[in-house]
Amino acid sequence: MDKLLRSNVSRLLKKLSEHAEIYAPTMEDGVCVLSKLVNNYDDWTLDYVRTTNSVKDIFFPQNEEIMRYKNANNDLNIEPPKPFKERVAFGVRPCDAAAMLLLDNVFLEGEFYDSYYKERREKGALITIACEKPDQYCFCTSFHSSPGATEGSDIVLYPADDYFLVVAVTDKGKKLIKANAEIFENATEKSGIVENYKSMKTPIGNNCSPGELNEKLKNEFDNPYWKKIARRCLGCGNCTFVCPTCHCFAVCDVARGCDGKRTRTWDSCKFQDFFLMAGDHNPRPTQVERTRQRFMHKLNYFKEKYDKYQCVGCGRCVEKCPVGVHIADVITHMKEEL
Amino acid sequence: MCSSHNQLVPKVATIKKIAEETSSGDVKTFYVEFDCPKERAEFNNMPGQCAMISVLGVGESMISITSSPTRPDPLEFSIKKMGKVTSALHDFAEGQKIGIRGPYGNNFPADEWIGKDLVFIGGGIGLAPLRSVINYCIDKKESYGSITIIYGSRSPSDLCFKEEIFENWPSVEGVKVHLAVDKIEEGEQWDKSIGFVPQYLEQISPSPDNAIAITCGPPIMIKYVLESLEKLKFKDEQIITTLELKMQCGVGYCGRCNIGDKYVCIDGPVFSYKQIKEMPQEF
Amino acid sequence: MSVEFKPNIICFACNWCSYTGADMAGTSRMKYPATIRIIRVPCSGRVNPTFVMKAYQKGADGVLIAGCHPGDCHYNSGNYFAKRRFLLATRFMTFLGIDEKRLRMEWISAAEGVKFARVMREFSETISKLGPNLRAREEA
Amino acid sequence: MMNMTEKMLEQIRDLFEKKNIKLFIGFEKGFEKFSRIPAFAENYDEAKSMIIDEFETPLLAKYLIRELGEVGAGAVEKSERVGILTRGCDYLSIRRLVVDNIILRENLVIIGIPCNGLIDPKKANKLLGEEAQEITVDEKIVLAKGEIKSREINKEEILLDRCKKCIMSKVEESDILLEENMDDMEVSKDYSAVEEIEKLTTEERYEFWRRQFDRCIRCFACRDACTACNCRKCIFDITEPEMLEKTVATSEQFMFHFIRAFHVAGRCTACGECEKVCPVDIPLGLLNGKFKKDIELLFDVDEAGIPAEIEPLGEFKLDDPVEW
Repeated sequence: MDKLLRSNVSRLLKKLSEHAEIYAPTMEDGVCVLSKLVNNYDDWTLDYVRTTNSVKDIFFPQNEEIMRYKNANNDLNIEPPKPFKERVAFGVRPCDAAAMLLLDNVFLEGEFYDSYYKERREKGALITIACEKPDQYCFCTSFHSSPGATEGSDIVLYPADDYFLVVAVTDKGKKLIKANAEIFENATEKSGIVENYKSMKTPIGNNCSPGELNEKLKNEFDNPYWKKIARRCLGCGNCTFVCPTCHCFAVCDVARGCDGKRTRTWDSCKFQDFFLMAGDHNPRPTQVERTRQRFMHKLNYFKEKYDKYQCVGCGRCVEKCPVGVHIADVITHMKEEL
Repeated sequence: MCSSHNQLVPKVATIKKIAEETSSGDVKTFYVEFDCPKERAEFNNMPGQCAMISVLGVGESMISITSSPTRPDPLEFSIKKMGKVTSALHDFAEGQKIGIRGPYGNNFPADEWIGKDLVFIGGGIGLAPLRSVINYCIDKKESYGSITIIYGSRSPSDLCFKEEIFENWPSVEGVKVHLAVDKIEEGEQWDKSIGFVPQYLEQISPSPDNAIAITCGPPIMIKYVLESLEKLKFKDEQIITTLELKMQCGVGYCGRCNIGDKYVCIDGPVFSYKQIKEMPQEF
Repeated sequence: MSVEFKPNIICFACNWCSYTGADMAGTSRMKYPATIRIIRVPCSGRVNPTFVMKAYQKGADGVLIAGCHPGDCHYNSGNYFAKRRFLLATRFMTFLGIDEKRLRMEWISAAEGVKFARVMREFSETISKLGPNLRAREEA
Repeated sequence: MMNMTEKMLEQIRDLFEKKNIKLFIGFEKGFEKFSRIPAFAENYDEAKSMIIDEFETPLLAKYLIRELGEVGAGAVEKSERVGILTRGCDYLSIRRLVVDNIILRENLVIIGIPCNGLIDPKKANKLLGEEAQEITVDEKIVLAKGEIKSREINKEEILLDRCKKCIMSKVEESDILLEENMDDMEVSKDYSAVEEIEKLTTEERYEFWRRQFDRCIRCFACRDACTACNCRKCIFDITEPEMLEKTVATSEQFMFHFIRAFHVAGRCTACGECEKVCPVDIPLGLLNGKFKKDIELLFDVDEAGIPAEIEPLGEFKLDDPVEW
């Protein structure tokens, strides 16, 4: 087992930046965001429970160019984007790393894969830091994860006194450590640190573990509860945009004379116009249908399709929701009622 | 330029011909050819499948392929002027370039219908997706029993594919075409039926024995056609229809066409009535 | 190699006074810089501050709003409303970090061809000195 | 405060029994210990879970648009009434909707409650250093108990940000007043934060806002929570003409925040809800505050946050200043 001194992290990031873009949690106007470091490798922070934006940003950015085109004199030329750079995300939380596996299901499985996402994933590494202090919004343990879980990460760092215990999870992680061996040190202590993190409980705990809820929800399409929570919902896209597992997007064309580009941008099932079709037919016209769609997709449809719930318990949506629409509340309510 | 296996990047194609289908001009058929023959070869469409058509700078739209794979070139798309993309497309002239990607979605399971009688029920522009499978079945007529086509529209001028419904199809042995319009204007020439498609269907009353009914049209028409078919004792498995939702990626991850655990763009658009009954009812 | 900077200036001119003032300047063969593109609007009150932001976004280096003199508005009071609106808008844009000199409002009547040409010259000069506006402008 | 909850429930029962109202909007406990969320009751039984206390709550006025809007379209009967629990900030928002003709005053039954500022449990947690299990409020002193520690905190310290900028602590037009105001909260006009930004150079200001706006995820929570944003069809939802593209580039972010702030200029009631709901903590209050400050300064308005029949940008004076 290796260890990494906290004082060596900046050195590691700087070294990695020779080949890759580095993303790490930084404080920006009092908000902790996962942002790209350029020459400021000391700016990373440990003072956060969860970053405002999830690691989804790095592999499936809010805004990305799908292609450019030139259409002068009716000679249409379409250019796909240039290859992406290698990237390393440092300081990801275990829940976010687990969320990447859910996005993998969506974008890499099935008949079609998403080449943008695939390329980024292949060129990306996740260095996770286990959570020392989950807060009242955390419920990863309800989704078979824990503050010390390794799923989805390449390397997991477990904070100890003035260093991190380093666990390489994947081959990619092992190679990364090997290539930067001089920065890591041998850890001789054989302590229960890792186990402690893995068995740590979050405040909400696993009371809201959905279990077989998906089976029950199949018949709950017309449950009045949806109407109840939808009445409260303001219809902003907050919850879906901060969610590390939500993957809906819109495709937009931007034309400038004969040239232009096509981009894709996150979109939210909470928005009025999300399902609106040409001819003004809207299959989900009110907030009731759209709220139901969000929860049903996470707790039923996704499970049917990929055999996993589309939630990792990171707590972002519940922390950010202005009117207290709480997925754990939905789960516990539905479990009790059914 | 033949390149890119990227699913979201369209291939360049040229509009070879544009034909007006209706006298009001809101439906046009576009005859389209890929610029690169290799891309055409890779485009293995089956009847009922769709393609994403791009008007660069405006957007993309999922459009059903109207031509049958038994008559491969050129590809045909019959498009009604509805939203942003289709309106832009209607302004296009012959020779202009568009982007195409696909084919997407499932197809009409025509090979499972071998030996059966087929009843096609279409309304308005809903005949467009049916046309591919009708031509497919007509071209392989020896494999199928009788073919009944029931087609209606608002007025005689709104009928699409006039050459086929009046001449080509009725002239094939074993194919019957029944036409109806909702109403006619004074002075208009019309010697076929007047009335709505569902009632007309009940009037014709095709037998459900060893038959398959395939329907496509405006949602409200589909709803009543399904009721009529049930009255005629068609079983749920015998009824095939299509669903339509807003789509942006066509490959199953933009999340718009999600109904239950299905995505219309990859699991649809063709569903049996049995499948539809099992889905959450929001479309 | 330094290329001389030629600014893009958008002028929203009111149909009744300032646009006619521009005509006047034209028919009197007065010269003013070709860097200015005039957009005719029914009244200076028609100009939504969003138009100004949009202009900046699409590549304008300066925006000029020209309307009738106070009291002369064809619709009685459109220019008074415009004045209030742009008092706030200018201060607000400055607050966001866009140089206040890039937005200007002028009263030019139909007879003031000379003034029109002069204002255009002055404004074009100011903007030329300020250089291109890269703030709130969209990337290529 | 328990007392107040009981008083409220009594009033609600009264309102339902006299069949005056079809709906009552108040607050109930949320999933987390100290979260207070909007609650909707269509009869007295449903209202029993409602409470009044001093923890942070969202504004309720916005829901009136959904429940009572479309008056003009005839969707709501004139006799239909909705009861709503109202603090000063909510009252201004309600007045905003009434002045804008979105709802009619006669459709409302306002239960007014006095307010001395709400407390933000997150701040209490931070000061305590752990998650508080119990928070008791006694006038100006708050006692927060965690599992390990407990601490007395001055209420001022953990006051909700928006309450510090409160411009209206009373409910002037209430139908039922649960309690006379204890003591009037000091209403101070504090534009120091706005002035801080004004002092910067243009360059610095642009950098500041670019950094803030680039964080924006365009969730539209600021619009959706705002009562001044009450257009039937929001310009951001209109695709033709598309004033705002979906693309999230810096220039689009400037467009978005410019349009949002300008559309509420002179109509903003300074409730601070937009800032509070922002998931990425963009100081939207500064933008609204700048307009408020300028309006008061330039157009000689006493308090721009209080909705007037004619709003500052809907009128003019012949002697408005000239700055060009």
